[in-house]
Amino acid sequence: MLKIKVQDLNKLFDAISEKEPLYMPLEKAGEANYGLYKTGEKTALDVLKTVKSAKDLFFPQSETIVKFKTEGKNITVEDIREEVKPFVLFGVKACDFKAFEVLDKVFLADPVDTYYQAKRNACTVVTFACRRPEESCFCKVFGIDAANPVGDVTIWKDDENLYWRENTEKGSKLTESVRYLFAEGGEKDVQNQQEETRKIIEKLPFSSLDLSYFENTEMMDIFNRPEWQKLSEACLACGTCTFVCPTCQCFDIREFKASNDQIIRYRCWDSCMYSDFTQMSHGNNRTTQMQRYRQRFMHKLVYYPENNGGLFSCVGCGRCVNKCPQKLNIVKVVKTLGGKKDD
Amino acid sequence: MNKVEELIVKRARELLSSKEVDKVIGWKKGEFYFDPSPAVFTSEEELKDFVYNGFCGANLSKYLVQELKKGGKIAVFLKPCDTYSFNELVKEHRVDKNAVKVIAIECQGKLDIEKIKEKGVSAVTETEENGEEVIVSSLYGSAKFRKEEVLLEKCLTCKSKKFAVADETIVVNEMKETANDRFSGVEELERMSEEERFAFWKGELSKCIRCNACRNVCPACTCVKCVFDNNASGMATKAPADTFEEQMFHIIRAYHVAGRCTDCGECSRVCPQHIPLHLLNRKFIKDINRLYGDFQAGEADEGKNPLIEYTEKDADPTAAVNGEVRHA
Amino acid sequence: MQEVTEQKKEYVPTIVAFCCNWCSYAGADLAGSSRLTYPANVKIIRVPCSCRVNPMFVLKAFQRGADGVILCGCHPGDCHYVTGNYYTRRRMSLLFSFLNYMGIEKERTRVEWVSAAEGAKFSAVMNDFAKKINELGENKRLQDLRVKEERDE
Amino acid sequence: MQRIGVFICWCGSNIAATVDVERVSEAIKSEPGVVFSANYQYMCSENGQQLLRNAIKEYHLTGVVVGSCSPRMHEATFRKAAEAEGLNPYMVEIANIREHCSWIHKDREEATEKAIILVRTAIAKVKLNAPLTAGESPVTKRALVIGGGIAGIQAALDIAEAGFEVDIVEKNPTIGGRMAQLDKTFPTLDCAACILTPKMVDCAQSDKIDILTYSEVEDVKGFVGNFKVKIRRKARFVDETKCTGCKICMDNCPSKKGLNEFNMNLNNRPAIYIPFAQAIPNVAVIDPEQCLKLKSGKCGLCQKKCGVGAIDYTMTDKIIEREYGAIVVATGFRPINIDKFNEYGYSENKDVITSLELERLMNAAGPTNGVLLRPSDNTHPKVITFIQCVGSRDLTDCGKPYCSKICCMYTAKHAMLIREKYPDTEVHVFYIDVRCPGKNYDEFYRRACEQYGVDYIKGMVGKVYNQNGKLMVQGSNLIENEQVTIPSDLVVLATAIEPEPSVRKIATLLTASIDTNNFLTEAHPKLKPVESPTAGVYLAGVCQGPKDIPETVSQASACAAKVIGLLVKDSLKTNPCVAQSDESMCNGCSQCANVCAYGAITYIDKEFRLGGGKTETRRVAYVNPAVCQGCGACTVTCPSGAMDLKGFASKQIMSEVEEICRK
Repeated sequence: MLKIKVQDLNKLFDAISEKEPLYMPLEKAGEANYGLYKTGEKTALDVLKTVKSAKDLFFPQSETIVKFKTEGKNITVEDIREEVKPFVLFGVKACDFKAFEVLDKVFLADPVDTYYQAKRNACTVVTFACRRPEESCFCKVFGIDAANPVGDVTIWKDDENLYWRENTEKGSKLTESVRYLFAEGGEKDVQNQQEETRKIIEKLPFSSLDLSYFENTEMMDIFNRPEWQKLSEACLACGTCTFVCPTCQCFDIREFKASNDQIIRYRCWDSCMYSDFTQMSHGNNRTTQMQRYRQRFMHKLVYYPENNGGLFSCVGCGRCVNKCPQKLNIVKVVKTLGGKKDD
Repeated sequence: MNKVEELIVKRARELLSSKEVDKVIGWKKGEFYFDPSPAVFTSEEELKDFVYNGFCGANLSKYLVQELKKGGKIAVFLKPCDTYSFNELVKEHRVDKNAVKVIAIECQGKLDIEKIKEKGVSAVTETEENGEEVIVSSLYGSAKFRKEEVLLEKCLTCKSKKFAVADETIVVNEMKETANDRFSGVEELERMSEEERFAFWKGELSKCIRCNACRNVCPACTCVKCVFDNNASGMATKAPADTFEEQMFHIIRAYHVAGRCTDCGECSRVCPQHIPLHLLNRKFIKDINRLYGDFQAGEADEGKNPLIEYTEKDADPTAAVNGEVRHA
Repeated sequence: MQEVTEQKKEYVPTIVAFCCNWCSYAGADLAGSSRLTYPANVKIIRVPCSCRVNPMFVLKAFQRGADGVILCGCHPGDCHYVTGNYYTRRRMSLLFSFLNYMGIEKERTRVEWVSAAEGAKFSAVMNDFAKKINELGENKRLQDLRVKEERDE
Repeated sequence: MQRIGVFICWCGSNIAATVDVERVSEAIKSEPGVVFSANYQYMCSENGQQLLRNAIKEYHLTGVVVGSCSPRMHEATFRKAAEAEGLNPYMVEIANIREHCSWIHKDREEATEKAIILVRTAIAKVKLNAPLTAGESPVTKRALVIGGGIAGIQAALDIAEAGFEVDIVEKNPTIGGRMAQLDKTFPTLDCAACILTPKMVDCAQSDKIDILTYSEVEDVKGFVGNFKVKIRRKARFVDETKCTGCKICMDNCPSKKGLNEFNMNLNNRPAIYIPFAQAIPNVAVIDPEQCLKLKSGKCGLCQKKCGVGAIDYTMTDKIIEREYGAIVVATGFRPINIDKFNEYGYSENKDVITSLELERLMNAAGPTNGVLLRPSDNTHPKVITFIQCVGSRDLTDCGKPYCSKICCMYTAKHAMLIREKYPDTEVHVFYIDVRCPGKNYDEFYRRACEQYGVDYIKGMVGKVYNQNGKLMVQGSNLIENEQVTIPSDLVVLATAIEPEPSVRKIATLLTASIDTNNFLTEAHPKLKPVESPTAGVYLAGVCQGPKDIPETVSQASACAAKVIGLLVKDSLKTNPCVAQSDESMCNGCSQCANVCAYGAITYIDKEFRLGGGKTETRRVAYVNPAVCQGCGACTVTCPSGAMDLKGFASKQIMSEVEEICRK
């Protein structure tokens, strides 16, 4: 284990960013989000939850996938994929890191999404253990240890030091390049912090959330529960929950006419909350917000686990709990449906 | 249970039991004290979850649009600012006022849980308002704040505590008008240079994730199909693929509600990135007041808004932009 | 210094002029038949009335790389459709003031009233507007970079 | 897939000299969707149109772009040609490469580049054009003439002659207008009354003409062929059907101090009066501002004396509503107010008068019974000085920038008449230019100078002042290059004329446009001089521009011809470029109806299928295509974009924008 004084952190960031692009929580216009670090940038490592999750780095909100060029009456397809240079993603919390696993199962399964894969492979992930989780956190429910995330490197931080543990070969390589900034030690401090964090987690109000109903009930029974109607009635059909969610992976493919002879085909995040989400030429098979709302949670709690060996596609980051404009969230769904099990 | 909540629940119970209304739109308790959600109550039994506390900031007027379609008579609880939205919805034929009983209720300004959390108080269990003070109890003890520190932005600059419409009112304590000038934020920006303003908005708007919460919560945004969702409009966008699209979305959104926006402040309340969207809407309101005379959307449920109105003596755009003219 | 002026010369701004069919478009026709010149980078789109111009068209123009947008309509009171330009006047006053509030240079947008008889005014207005836009140079604050990239390629 | 044909016109050398037309049609060839591209010397010629028609046939064109002169010139020509070949006329777009390109740019390279962009822009638009078909609306076979002067009278007579009913609405108690006030008319010197009053009588006697005097147009709704007009019939306090015009009431009226408007306020009239002897209708009217009975309730003499019981003090204004297929505006003129012209001393000196006042002073039915006496002391003026262009061709705020056109001729007439009747009178005329184009006009003016010895002095008058009872007219003689002062007994100002101010209100009601001088604008200055831009509304007389009697009568007859041409049709084709609401997106918010100046938008409840067997009833906008004029105000007000304008659809305009910005 290595450690570095907190006052030297900027040196660390500068050192990393000198070699490879460094993405980490930065504060811009008052909000913490992942961004490209440049010397002098206002970092926001201590913010528990960035507004958007870290998935942006592998699966950006908007991404060009191909370009078309017309010349007179001919059209050519331009492959714009380039090799992605190695980069460092720094400060990823355990929940967000777990979310990568959820995304990998979608994007890296056959057929592989090469856009995602290229970025995923190029990235060295430095995870960051939580010290003070808050009441909206419930990662424990999904078997995540917020005090001990993995990734290529894991860091802990207290008021004095940042502690550094390499986990993988990629991690070692990164460690090597900045080793000179570190001193040895800190195991004990980390251990103490972990114990304390775990104690807090035990006490969090959602930590005892029971998901067994979703594991043990017939899909259609859940689907047909009458409570969905009441649960969804305040839903505004905005996409906040899906866009702040670290595991939501839906996208739309659209085209943009950049000039008369140039068309950009890009993909961008889509939300199952939107009324045109399942719009097809024949019409839309989800016509009410209840159906759309149900879809989102059925996907997280039932469909995805069904297809992925029981892995829920929620990691308990609690962003939706904090950010839903009308305070609807997955916890309310789990409690309402799971609380009264059908006989 | 506070006195106002008590009266509200009592009234809701009466209305439902007497079948005077078929449903009541109010707020329902959440997982915590501070996360009530808007809800529709159809039985007395359901009313046990009814809540009205410092965190009931949501404007319920827009829910009438969807609920009225389902039929029946509805009672809705509206805070002073929400009553203006109601009138605009009536004016634009989105809501049939004869099918609605408006119960206007006391509001002393609603609290912003994020501001409280920023002050280091988590796990809030209750709040108590005491004049200009708010006592916040949490699992970890209690803390006292000046109200100003923890109010929602929209309540800090509350435009009026007057009810624009009310079939009934439930008011226990006097509601004091705020002394804050709601246009000071706009003025501050106006004083900046073009470059500074551009930098400010670029910083703010680049945070936008196009979740559409601002649009979807807005009581003035009730289009059957929004231009941004309509691929045939030539303006449809789903995600901010370019900074221009961020600008465009917010310009068009604000323009489309210009003259109709009551300044209910919901857009800023719900923005997950805390973009001060009210500063966009208020610029239009301020300009309208300056150029065409004071106008408060939603003050009445009929009449024309300033953009579907004109006088022969209106200012020319150049003079208007230069700020040279003022309504006589 | 030399370099700067040369650079400026190279960049030819794009100016979109929306002209109402009854007054301003006819005014532009009159400017033409009177051989009153104005720069070639001013290009006109005919609309029935200035009140047909949706703010979205203005934004679309900027998105596609316009450096200035000008709306021309009948003089207030003379609208062929009686009241159309009164609405234009309010809409564009508010829109342009708002764009300026967002940091867009106020000189990039303009509304002028040009009657069918004012060929000379049309030409003068366009010369002046083109000059102002030339001075401002490229519109960097309200443009779509994707469009710019493709254009600059 | 669209098949577009592009035709670039040389317009002789008008376009081809500045724009490399060959290069334009070559560059356009490779545009997606273009299957034919050619250029031709004169596209509007018979051969050019044939070229277009052949290409439509041969290449199965679905859209046509003509790069030529302004669409305001030949859009209709090319659309017609396309239609003749079976292509929907609205699939033709014009790129204006003459007025907006070749004529204003000198650099051939620059102009050619711009022409290519303009043509591409038109292609971008035409790709999104949709075939449009005109609807039909019925025609109400009745015309309205607003104004009962010579213009209105002539128009009404001609329309009635063709067998159509026509109403004349006149705001004064009698028809006749300004011409009735004139003494003699130029260049023949025949008496105005002698030629006008028979026409007035014809109107009264025609069973097709309904004369509504003392009435004003209050409201106009509808559109060509289908106007609904509200007319205010002002309370006359005299029953028109009973009054015989015997004038006994006038003789008995105790309130005799009213200013006689007909005589330019030069003498007085009673509170109950008939404006002049030949008034039509020959019916009295009570001036409510002056009548003792109406003001104080005391009097009632006229009622007592009236043998037929025509007087009714309780009469109130009445609004009647009528339907018309066409409207002629003939609201006429008035002399401008010259109080501001201090240099001529009009307000200080009674003997400085306007020409129209002189007409009354010389008229046998005027205040002096036709004997020329000056107002101050009722003596014969021995020296009379005329001053021309008072307020005309005047760029100061006091006057008008235009030439009033009639003054040169009437001054020559006045001078001649005075010299003829009073040969001992000295007549001087200060003029800037004498403008006498017109049949027998210049001869008339020359007669004044040569035969009648009128002293024409080229120069402007600086000052008129009173010195010992003489009016000293101080001016310059530009020919002699000297300052002159002419001591005169009477000074006559050839006062500029301006449109009757009530025309503003009428223009608003009719949605007709008005120029900065308040003259109504014609649809085209050369080719549509009697039509207003609003379909079904026509212009006669001075309301459209200064003109004399023969011109006014010609224009009135031209209006009548247009009206008759309209009224003989049983139905009209409507403009297909109208707004239309996409009901699936309409919210029924009513904002669009609020900005529609024509009342074309109404709302209906419509049922929509939601899927899953559910339906919902929504209030949605409906645009009446016969009423909509196609301005597009509603399209911008509509936040959802449900409202769009055919022919100028949002997508089309945005596509044009994209193309124009292409660099």
